[in-house]
Amino acid sequence: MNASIEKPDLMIYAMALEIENFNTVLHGVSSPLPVLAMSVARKTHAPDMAYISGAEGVDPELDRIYPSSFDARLNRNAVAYFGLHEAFDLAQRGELDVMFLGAAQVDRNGNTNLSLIGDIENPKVQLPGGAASAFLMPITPKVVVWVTRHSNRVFVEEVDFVTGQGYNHRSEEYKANEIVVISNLAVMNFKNPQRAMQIQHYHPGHTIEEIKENTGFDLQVAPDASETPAPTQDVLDLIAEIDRDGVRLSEFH
Amino acid sequence: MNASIEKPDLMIYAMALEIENFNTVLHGVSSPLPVLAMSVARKTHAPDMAYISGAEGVDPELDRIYPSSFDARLNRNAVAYFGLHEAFDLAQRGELDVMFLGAAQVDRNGNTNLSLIGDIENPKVQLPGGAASAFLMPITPKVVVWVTRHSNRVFVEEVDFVTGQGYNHRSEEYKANEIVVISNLAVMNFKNPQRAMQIQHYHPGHTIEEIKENTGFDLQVAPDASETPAPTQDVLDLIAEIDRDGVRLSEFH
Amino acid sequence: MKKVLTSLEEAARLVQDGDLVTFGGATFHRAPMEFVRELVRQEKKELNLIDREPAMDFDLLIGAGCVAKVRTGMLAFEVFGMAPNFRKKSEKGEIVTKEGACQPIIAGFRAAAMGLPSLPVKGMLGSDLLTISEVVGSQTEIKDPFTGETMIAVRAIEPDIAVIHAQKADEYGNIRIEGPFYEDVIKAKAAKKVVVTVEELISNRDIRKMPEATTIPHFIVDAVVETPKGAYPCSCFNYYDAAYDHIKAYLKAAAQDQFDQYLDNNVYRRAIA
Amino acid sequence: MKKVLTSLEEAARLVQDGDLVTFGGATFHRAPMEFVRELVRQEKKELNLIDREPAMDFDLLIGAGCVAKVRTGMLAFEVFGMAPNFRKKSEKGEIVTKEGACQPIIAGFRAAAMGLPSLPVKGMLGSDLLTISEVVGSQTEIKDPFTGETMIAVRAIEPDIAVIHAQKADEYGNIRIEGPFYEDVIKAKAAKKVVVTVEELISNRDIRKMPEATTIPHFIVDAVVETPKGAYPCSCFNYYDAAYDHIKAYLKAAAQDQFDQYLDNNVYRRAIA
Repeated sequence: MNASIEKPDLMIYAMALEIENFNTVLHGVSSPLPVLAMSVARKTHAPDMAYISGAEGVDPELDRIYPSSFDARLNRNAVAYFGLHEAFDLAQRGELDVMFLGAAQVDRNGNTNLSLIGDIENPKVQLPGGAASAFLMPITPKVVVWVTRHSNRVFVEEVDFVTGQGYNHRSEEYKANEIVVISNLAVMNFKNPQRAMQIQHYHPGHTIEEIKENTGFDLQVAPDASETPAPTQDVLDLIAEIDRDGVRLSEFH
Repeated sequence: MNASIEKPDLMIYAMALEIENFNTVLHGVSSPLPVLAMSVARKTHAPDMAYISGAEGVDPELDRIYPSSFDARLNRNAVAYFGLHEAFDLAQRGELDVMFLGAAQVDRNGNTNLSLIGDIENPKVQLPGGAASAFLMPITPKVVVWVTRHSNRVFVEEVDFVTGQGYNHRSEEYKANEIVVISNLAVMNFKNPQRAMQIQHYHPGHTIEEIKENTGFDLQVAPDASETPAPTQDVLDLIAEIDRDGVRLSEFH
Repeated sequence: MKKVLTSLEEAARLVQDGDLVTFGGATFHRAPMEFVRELVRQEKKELNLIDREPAMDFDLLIGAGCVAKVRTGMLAFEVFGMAPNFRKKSEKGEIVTKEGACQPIIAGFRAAAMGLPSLPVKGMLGSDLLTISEVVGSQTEIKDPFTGETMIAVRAIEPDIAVIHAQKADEYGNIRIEGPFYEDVIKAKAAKKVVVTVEELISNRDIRKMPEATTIPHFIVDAVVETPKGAYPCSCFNYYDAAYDHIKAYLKAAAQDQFDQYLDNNVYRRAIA
Repeated sequence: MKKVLTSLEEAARLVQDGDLVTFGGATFHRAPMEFVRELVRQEKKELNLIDREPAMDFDLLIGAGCVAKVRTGMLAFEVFGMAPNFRKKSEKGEIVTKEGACQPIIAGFRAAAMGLPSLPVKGMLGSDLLTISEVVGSQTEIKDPFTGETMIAVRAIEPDIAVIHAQKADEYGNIRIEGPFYEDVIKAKAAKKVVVTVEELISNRDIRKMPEATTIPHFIVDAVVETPKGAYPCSCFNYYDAAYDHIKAYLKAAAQDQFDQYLDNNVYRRAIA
């Protein structure tokens, strides 16, 4: 195990591994980690993936990232432009394979909250809004939720507000779609009969006990749970090169 | 009166006069007369109209016409492209002011038939199809129907098949929309309480009697019926220049 | 990106007998005529053709006996008149053709492109065409859930295959259409399979120099075939105009019962004994 | 074609207090910031703002007290964090904000652009956001008339005015957007009035040399204003990048209760005593 690897890079690599070759993948706003994960996947195991940028470029020759995930420079040498409404049409056709979504809260059933903390009528905290979550969570074959601060304030028994639909808030037809949650401590999925969140991989330097302690509900553990695969030096170099300004660290402050 | 004017040119000028300045106007397929009418209107009384070509060009600098009304050369020096689906959206928004439509049969209530002659199950004559008629007839503020062979086989008591909706086949809301029928003999509208077709203008060289004789129903006559305004020599020259090949005559053979 | 370059023969094999098929272009412009001729050579049967305003592409397949059903907004030869094989066979009842309105076809393609089972449209009410479509099951009256307004729901049209002739593409299937698009982009998004024949192949490098010129991105394209003059005798903007004389000769042949001869000379390219 | 060239001041007068307003662009890119600053200078009140993913444009108007209601898919400052004025005033209950999903906003704009009272979408079911929208009356469950599938009907969103910053236009209102379009073309078609501020005016002759580059045709544009740097501190593709330092300074000012000073220096451009 390699504890010296920066958490962001470990997360980015784990997110990249969720993309299969020939997948069509979209990232949204405020998404340095997804942008880097998609870039790593293309340069490693998924050379034939279709990369749709939130900045609307298709398969750009991305050379660096910026504070905005919609920065038009992210479209460098793209092969085409593809608008978000077109990507959403693709999703309604079931042809958007993977989407990356953020969350302020996630619960045991995979529900996410990006709307508000506290009460709807007068929220304690007004969150920025659900963006694509309520639309894409149920209908997308694979949604990867990333969380940079794994704590029991984020991983809660039940979210204050269901923005993105977990397994207990979606129709049978959509229960087949996959949710993967990747945090700064672990890679989690719902591959068990109860569709309850379980640890699939624990990051190097972290124990299952530590992860469970920092989770606000009884987090399950997959029978075949194992350590999160560490990125190779080439991958680390690629990430460092594309994110020379350390934008990816902003979510960890 | 000037009997020497070719019927097509008289019809084209009458069709042009149905366009007001600042109107947004569309023509469809197989439409040499509408193309010429729109071109005349722009060069005379409607310089600010929006000209949407069936070939998808907006406000082209049209220099000549061709056997196809979708010929891309009709888009010469256009300011933009605007697809038919976009023009149809405009129509649904009520922002397409004038449309020109053809017809194989027209009846006293303004219904048109472009579908079939005889019985639906085994038609005597299979017509080419209704194109935009069933969609645009009711919802467009002004539809101009042109007929190049005024006879009682075309102007019938009741059409064999209602392709385009006359006043007796449309909702109250759409009864406000105007139908104008322009033939090689007369300009007709429905500006009377019964919404029955009436002669508004008779072409030079033709009498009301002659027109009524060639109509398969009791054609009304507007109280203020008058002779169809004749185009100036400039207009005739413009038409002759744009249609140097005489494409406009094809419908008259 | 995956390479999708193939041969005309291979691409045409993607069309199965009985498929619901649509073509790019409109009337005499950018119809994939060489692909259509290959379909005739491969003796496809029982095709179900759908398009807004086709012309010779549909009539040729009908005349060659490849077609069971046709749905169009209008099928004619512009100022040259009726589509001869379409008219003959539909009047003889040899092909089924009932509906005839552009907007429900465009809206049906758009619904499929958007991943929706249906899309509402205005108009149509009061036309006998709506009555037919209600029987056929392609359109039905609905009330808007907010305004109560009567609308016509148009059922999505998802062709088994859309075949488009374009000006340029790279070997990965990034497509450039120049000039009018017609419903080609919508059709590509709506169809299960998409084949694009092109006047010329360009490099991926050139595609990347002008991403705004890419009309259809690679991930919705299944096959690209380099097919110069692939629209002939229809036009291909920036490459060639419609060969109206050829189209008139086609009509003459059909009118004089020499259509088989036309097929021999122009499709099978057999020498005549 | 009618000339629509006017001044920023005149164009901003087209916005009435209480209007439903949307802006072009997304987050820090091609937002019509100079127009937004003019709205603040004209002291607009009770504006009802709607957009998919706005940022500083909305937050500035909120901070300046011009806004009564906000509907967005997400309103934040990307990796810089929360939108300070939006967060403050919404938590104090000084502005109404409830819904927060992109697709219903995009679909609402598309419905209006298509002239439809509503448009069906997938997803949404099971989210508390749908419950809120059903109460608000912007979304409702329907069954597809053909498949019986449960869909969400999204009510059309027809802004009183859409304001877009583009790269180029002619004096008649033929607009060229370069790079990503976002929902700008859809918004222009959906809105009752359309104002476009542009980096530079070009001649109608130049527009005609490249009709395929025209993104919005003149007949849906009501006013064009030549506004160089009109998106600053947001980016304008091919002209300038986002001024991230300015945006950070904005956040600092808001965090340190110096927002009025920010307005003085950057919007009113008053000398401070």
